[in-house]
Amino acid sequence: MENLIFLIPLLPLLGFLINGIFGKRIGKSAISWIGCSSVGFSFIVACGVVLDLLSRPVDDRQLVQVLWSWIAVADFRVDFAFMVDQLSAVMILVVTGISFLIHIYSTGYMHDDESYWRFFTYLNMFVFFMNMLVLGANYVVMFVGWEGVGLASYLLIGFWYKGVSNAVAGKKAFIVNRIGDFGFLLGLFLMFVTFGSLSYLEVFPKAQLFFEQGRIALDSPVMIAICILLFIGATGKSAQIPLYVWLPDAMAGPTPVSALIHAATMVTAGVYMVARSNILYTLAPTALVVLVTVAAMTALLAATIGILQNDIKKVLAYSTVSQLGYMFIGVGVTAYWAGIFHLMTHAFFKACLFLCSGSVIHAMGGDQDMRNMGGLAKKMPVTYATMLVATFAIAGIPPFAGFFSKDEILWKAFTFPYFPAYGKVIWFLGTLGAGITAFYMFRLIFLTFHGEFRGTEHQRHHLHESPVSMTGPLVVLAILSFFGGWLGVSPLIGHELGLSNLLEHFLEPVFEGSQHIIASTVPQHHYPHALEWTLMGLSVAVAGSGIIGAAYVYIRNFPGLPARLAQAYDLHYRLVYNKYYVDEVYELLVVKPIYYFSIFLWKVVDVFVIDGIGINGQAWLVQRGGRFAGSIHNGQVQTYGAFMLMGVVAVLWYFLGLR
Amino acid sequence: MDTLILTYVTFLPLLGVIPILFIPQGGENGKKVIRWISFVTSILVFIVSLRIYAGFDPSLCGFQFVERHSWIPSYGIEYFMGLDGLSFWLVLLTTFLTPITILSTWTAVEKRLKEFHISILVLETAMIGSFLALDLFLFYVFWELMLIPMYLIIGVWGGERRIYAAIKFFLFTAVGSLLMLVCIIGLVYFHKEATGELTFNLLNLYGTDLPRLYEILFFAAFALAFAIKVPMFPLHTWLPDAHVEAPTAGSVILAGILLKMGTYGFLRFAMPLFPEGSAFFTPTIITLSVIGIIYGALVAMVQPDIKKLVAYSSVSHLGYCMLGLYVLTPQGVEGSILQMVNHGISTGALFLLVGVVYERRHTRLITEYGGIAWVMPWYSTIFMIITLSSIGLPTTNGFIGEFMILLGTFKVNKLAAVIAASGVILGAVYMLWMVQRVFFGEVTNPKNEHLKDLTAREYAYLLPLVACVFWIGLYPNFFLDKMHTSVRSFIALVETSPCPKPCYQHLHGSIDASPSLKLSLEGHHE
Amino acid sequence: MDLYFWIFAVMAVAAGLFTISSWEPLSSALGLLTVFIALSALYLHLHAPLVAIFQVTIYAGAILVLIVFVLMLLVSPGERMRAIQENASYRVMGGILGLSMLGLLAAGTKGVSDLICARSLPQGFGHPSGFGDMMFREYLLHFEVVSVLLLVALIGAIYLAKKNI
Amino acid sequence: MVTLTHYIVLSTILFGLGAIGFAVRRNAIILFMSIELMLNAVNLSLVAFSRYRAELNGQVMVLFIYAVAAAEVAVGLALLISLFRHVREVDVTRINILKG
Amino acid sequence: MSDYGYTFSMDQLWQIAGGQIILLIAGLLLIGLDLAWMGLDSERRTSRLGWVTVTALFAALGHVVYREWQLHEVVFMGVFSMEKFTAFLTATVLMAGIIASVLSLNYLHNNGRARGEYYILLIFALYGTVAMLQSVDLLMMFICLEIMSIGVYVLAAYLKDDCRSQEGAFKYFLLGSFGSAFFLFGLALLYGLTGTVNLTDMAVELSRGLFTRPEVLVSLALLMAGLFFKMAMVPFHMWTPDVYEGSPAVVTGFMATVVKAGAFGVFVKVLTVAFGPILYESGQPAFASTFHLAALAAYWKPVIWWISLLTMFIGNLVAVSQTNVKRMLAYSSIAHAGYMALGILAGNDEGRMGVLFYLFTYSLMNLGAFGVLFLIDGKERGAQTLEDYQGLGYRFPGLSFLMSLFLVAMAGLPPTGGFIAKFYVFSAAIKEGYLLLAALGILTSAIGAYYYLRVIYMLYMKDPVREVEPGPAAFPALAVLIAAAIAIIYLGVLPEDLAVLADTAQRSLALVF
Repeated sequence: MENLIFLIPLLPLLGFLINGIFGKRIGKSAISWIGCSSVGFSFIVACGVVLDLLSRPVDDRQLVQVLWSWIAVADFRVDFAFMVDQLSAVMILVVTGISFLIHIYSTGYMHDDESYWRFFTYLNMFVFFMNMLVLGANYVVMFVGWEGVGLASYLLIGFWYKGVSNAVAGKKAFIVNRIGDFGFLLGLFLMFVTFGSLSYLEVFPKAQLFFEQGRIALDSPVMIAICILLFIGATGKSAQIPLYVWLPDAMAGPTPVSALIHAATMVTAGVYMVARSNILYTLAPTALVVLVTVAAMTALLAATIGILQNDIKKVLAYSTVSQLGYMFIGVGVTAYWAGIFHLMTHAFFKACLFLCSGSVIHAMGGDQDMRNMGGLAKKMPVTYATMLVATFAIAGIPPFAGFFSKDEILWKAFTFPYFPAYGKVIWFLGTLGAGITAFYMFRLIFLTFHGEFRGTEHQRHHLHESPVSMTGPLVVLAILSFFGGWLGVSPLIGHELGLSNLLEHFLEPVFEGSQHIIASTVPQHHYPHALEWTLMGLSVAVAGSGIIGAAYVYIRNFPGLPARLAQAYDLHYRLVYNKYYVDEVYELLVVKPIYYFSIFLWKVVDVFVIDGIGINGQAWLVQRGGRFAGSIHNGQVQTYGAFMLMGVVAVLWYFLGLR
Repeated sequence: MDTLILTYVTFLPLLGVIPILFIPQGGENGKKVIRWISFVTSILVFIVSLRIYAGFDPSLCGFQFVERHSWIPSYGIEYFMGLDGLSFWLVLLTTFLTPITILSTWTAVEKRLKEFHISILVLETAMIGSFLALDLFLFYVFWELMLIPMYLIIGVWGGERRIYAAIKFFLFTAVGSLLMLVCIIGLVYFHKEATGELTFNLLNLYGTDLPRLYEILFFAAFALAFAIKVPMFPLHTWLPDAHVEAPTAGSVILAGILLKMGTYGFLRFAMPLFPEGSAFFTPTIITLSVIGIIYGALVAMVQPDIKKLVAYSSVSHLGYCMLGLYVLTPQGVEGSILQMVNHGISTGALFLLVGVVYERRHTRLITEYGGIAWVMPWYSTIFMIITLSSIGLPTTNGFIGEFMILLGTFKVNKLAAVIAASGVILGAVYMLWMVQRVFFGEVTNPKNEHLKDLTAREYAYLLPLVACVFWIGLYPNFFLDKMHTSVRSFIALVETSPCPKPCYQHLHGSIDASPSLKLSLEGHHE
Repeated sequence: MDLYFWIFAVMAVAAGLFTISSWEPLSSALGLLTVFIALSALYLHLHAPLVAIFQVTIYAGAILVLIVFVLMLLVSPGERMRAIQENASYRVMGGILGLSMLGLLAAGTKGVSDLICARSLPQGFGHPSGFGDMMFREYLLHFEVVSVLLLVALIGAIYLAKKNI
Repeated sequence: MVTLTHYIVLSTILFGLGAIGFAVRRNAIILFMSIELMLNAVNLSLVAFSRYRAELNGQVMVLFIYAVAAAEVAVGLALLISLFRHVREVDVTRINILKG
Repeated sequence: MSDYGYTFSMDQLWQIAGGQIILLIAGLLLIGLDLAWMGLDSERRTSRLGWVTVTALFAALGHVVYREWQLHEVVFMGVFSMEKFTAFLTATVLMAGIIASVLSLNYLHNNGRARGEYYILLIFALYGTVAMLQSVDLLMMFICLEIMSIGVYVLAAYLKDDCRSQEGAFKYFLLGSFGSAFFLFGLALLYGLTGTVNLTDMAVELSRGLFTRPEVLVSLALLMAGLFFKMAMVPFHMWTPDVYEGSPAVVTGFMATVVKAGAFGVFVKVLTVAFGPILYESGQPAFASTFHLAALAAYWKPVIWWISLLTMFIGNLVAVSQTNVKRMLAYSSIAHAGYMALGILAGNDEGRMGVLFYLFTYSLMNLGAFGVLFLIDGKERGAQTLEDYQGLGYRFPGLSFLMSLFLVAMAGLPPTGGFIAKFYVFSAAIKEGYLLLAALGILTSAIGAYYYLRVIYMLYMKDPVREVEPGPAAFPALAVLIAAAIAIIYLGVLPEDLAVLADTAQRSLALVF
């Protein structure tokens, strides 16, 4: 099967090209067929490849396909090559699978859009690039996908480009991502300078080797720098502090896009990248601390913002940011597989949530404000049911998928091998965040589906359940959100239930090197099972109290409680309500200064100094000099004679040695 | 034919001038004939230049297709043309872009058509000649020959402040190149003093031992000439003016090819001739390049005029090229050469695209547009692709160039690489901001409501460029393969370490010493 | 004999000064005439009788008369007094420069007598016969060419001075 | 004892006076005269050299210089007359249409 | 010491000074013909005289090129010489004369002022120039200089109805006489010091030890001052713009080329032969001591260094602020003198060769430019300002193209002879190590490029502001201009032939005795 790997990205690419070039002429059904089938087949090929992978012995699970030598200059050689190993296998299944579902969903959701063809074109393009990202056998191919998905995201956010704000949001996403990519690029350069290659199969063994040979110490500055630079890339792509600001704005795009790109797949690229580079990160504990800190802060910050958002998609967006924080906590505490696990479950439930919200918005005729909703459960039962499942999953209620993955992460944070004490802090923050998550997610459910409908009459008439093409994927995703977590049940529970941790075992070879390094550098702690059980119970309790709190506030509809709270903590309220004014601060501290500085450079440095004084000044000098020298030629014979005499005197003066 | 191929390529455009001279341009018919002659000539040149491609052997070190005849023997001046991996793509770029340019002027230039096409063709000759000349004097002649046609193109067919721009262009370049002439002569006489041989032959002049002071001075003069052309940071102000005022074709040639003369000059002349001087100025040049990258991007950001924006973006892009050259790593240098080609294609295409709307609307102010994507979808698509190539999105050509340059830079100068890499961000900022304002949003200006999308002719000249964007982006090795050997020699030549000059020495030795060896060098491409 | 030199030298210089400083062009001309005569006297002293004669006949007799003639033709006697300021600064500068040139020239040539000591004169030095001999032998070509010069001057002068051409 | 130097210095003085006159006077005809003064200075030096070198050449040269002076004066005065017809002026400071 | 006798032989005279004699005879013939054709109306008579002049000039040129170039014995009576250096310059001057005469036919016709005196004076002025170039005797040089000058004074005043023409000529005359006086005083002192006026003898005499004397330096200074005036070097150049602007356009061209070529030729000859060590190169034992004159060259070189710098600078600088094209060209010709002076400064083979080459090309392009200028004029001063030139490029493509070409050549851009000429003189200077001067000088040529190009942009890039009616251009004039244009391009592409000739020519300087 390894010869067919290239088909996984190629098929969406073909879909992209066909739709892109002929889309305008071939009609909607053809477009949908092409769009969906290309991704569907890609999924099938991916399955085939993964099956092939599984059929191989554990130590031979690396399929590499070199398409062509891409850039080869002196010692720098990069192939256009794909690699499927356990990690990318998981990713590729998630990506193509969810993409396929969302494609199908989109045929319904976007049905009435006049740029239908364009939507599928972009969507296929996204899938193409995402496949490149996860399949790349080296960092440069990964970077192709990395930037490519950014492009697709840019185009899709600005899909309805007639609204300028949409276009602006798209641009913002791209540029913020570029800032991250800047770090990523530098990370690659430093990596190349350090290891002489950018290929996974060369860099990682070398890193391990260098470490074993003592050429690279644990926590050496170079490794810290590489890791942090790469992580800067990840903060852009995966919306971490300080570059998360684009993601909420990205909700300007069509909802399937939010589901696919800004929840399930693209934004998790950073997590994938860190997991992929696990050896490097393991070698740089300081970088891990930075990473974990940022992640925890993000998780908490985004969660708090999520509490007060009224736009249904914005709530989900902040929850995505927050959940990404969890994933980074996972990979940051060296529990790489847990991060990937959460990535996967999150993909299921968050896609489901978004698609549900899409379904709601569809029904509401495009209105996204939760204050106008309420009581939709009766009108849209499927949507409600699926969304509830996904919400339980995200809230971390067993046995939904999110519980397993989040709990694994929190536990691993608690037992952070490098800095156990700091791990406890992270655990605390994470647990707190989980509670807040449960609160605001149920706030969303309650506001949307419970109570009385608060929208206009027109909307009320319009309310309906979505077509099968939309609900179908919802159901599938809801199922996945329920069962998805069972693939990675932690040994503790697994032991009780008789389930083995399939995912961890599957992924183990990828992270083996890291485990070795950790084992060889830090003493192993053994924590009692009881502690783990306690913590688990604690986090479920926190989540449960979050739900109850939400129910208390929004179902009981405690008269004016939110308003009173808001008044009591006015400052905090406004701070949170306005997302901590982060956008404004960026505008004030970064965007405006650069803008005015540029104006200064243009008007003052360029036009005035260089051109005005430097160039035109010289021209002026020549002109004036010319006019002055011309004025000496005043038409008077005596003047002319005087100058001749001057010449003679000067020459005589010189000749007679009087100089 | 092969032995004279370079002469053919260089002077074929002039052959097209002759019939044009005798065609009256009065009627519509005459205009048509002139356009066709000029177009067919340039296509022919391109086809002939493909023969160069076919015969070029990248594994050979040194120059190929060498033509060498005595020209002004009393001064040791020769008609000496040759091609190696450094100039190979630039020549092809020239022959490739010229027909495209001519095609783009089909309807844009209506008045003084004859003079226009003559100028373009003469310019082509001069440009190709500059890339091929291996005799300093010959090079200088071609180099200066570029000035007048370009001066006319800007000044006659340009915009409102065309005269200011044309004169600025002319004087800027002239001042630099005149000083260079002085130093060329100085170098030649230093060489004569050392070896007793009066020659302008570049290869013989490589490795001339100069006193350190003169090495620095001469390099400074050469660098000034080339830096103006590039243009490097404080010497760049002619460029925006020239671009804004020049007609589309002028901008395309200017950005696409003429600017490469500067970087090529560094590559072929300034650096290898004066390695020590080059080393002395390396920090300065790297600093200026980096400043140029950032500065160009920042200033581009706030331009109200699309063309000016693209012009400033050229300052930024050429900053990368210079940076790549000066870090003297194989990646940097090859990236730089590739980036020259990329810039020719991308920025050339951008100017063509701006020309397309300019022809329809006669304005280039960003504020005049908005929502164009809705009216001209295909135009917008191509514009988008070229924009992406310009900001260096992977799979497009811009990425490869920038990536290699930055990588090469990072190896030797981390700080410069870090600052230069931030240009990547700014590039996205100014291009996308412009794209957003021009293409997105509602169509606010009623004049834009009925703009026609691209015509067949416009596709005809834009699509080849788009194809090149991806070709280079996806398979750069095709282009890089031709450079490896030459770049290696170049680096060896420029590095101030006392290592022997590997290739060139061998080559010119062989040309001088044994005719048979010379034949074998020239005749490798049977 | 020194006295002879000094008398005429002083006379020449004084007359020269007068020439260039007199307000009245006509008196300038008279000053110039005085210079000519003083010089001619010096020429006699320098054993150049022929030159002395020519000096009087050609210079004083022909050239100066011509000048005076034109003077009378063009300007009514008595130069009109005008503001002296016209172009004054350059003229002052010219005067100073002329003076300094004078000084430099004198300084430069003052040693000339060390270089050339007076030789005893051959018999009949300055006699017209020797003069003519040299003129038509060594300076034959010069003589011929001078005739062309005069011809050109003649044609030119006629062309210019004739009123209705 | 009067030496050659005396004559030469006298000659330079006259030459200088001529030059000064040329530089400071405004009447065109006086400029003429100044030039004549300079030529006479040259003549004096030639004759003096001729005497002290005991060669006739100097004297012969003086004769040629007379011819040149005559030719110059003829043409010069003709020019002046021709100019005078247009400008009615012999003050050279007023003859400056051409300048700059 | 050279062994010339004072024997006069007609045969030898014809051999060595045949060109002059042809001119002289032609001049006299013209006087006769002018009288003989009294019956014809002046227009026709003058044009016939013009053709006679052209024929005579061609004859003289032919004589110089085919006979005198091959001479073995080159000195006649110690006065005239015809070594190849002189022959080259004579040919250049005659060529310029031919161009000027042919253009004059058209010029006189356009201005409606046809008089026989014009050609008579022209041919005598040429005669003076040629004779001056041939002189190896300072006195003869001076006399011929005067012939040339007087001829040109009158030619400059040729437009008798035109106040400017008169004024220019008068100024020229006054300052010219003033300058001559310096030359003459220098001559007198030199005679007194060395006892000879022959350049070769003077060199030998000077090299015996005199060359360190202040008296010699003083006389050299005066001699140089006189020649600088004719060459229009700063600060002796002040007359140039006024005279060039005032004179009839063709005469201006004539002055700017013929007179300048004559002055430069003489200057090179005097400085290198009498005040430089070139005779030493001839290898004759008699001249062995002239080797020491190199020490004298060390005196005059710095002077030329400064003067050439000033000349290049002032000429170009002031030209920038001119609005009258003719006056602008006058300033530009000053600047060109500065460039040529570089070649003299270098004082090496390349330098002298460069000067010769430069003079040749300069004659072509300058006369060409003035030719086009008067054609555009119509009647003198009809259209000379930059404003008048606006938009002419499309109304009169031929003339405009020629003008542009000549200006581009003057600006020194390849592929024209102007570039090659500049290249030669600059490379000569650089060879001698005058790098700074070369750099400064070449920067001034950038200023030069500015104002030359300004004319071109007026022609092609501006719209006309007023109707300009060029004079009728006769075929001969056009043919001459086109030939000049072709020659300039040819020299730009294949300069070697002329350069070799010029090099041969300058090598012969060592033979002047």
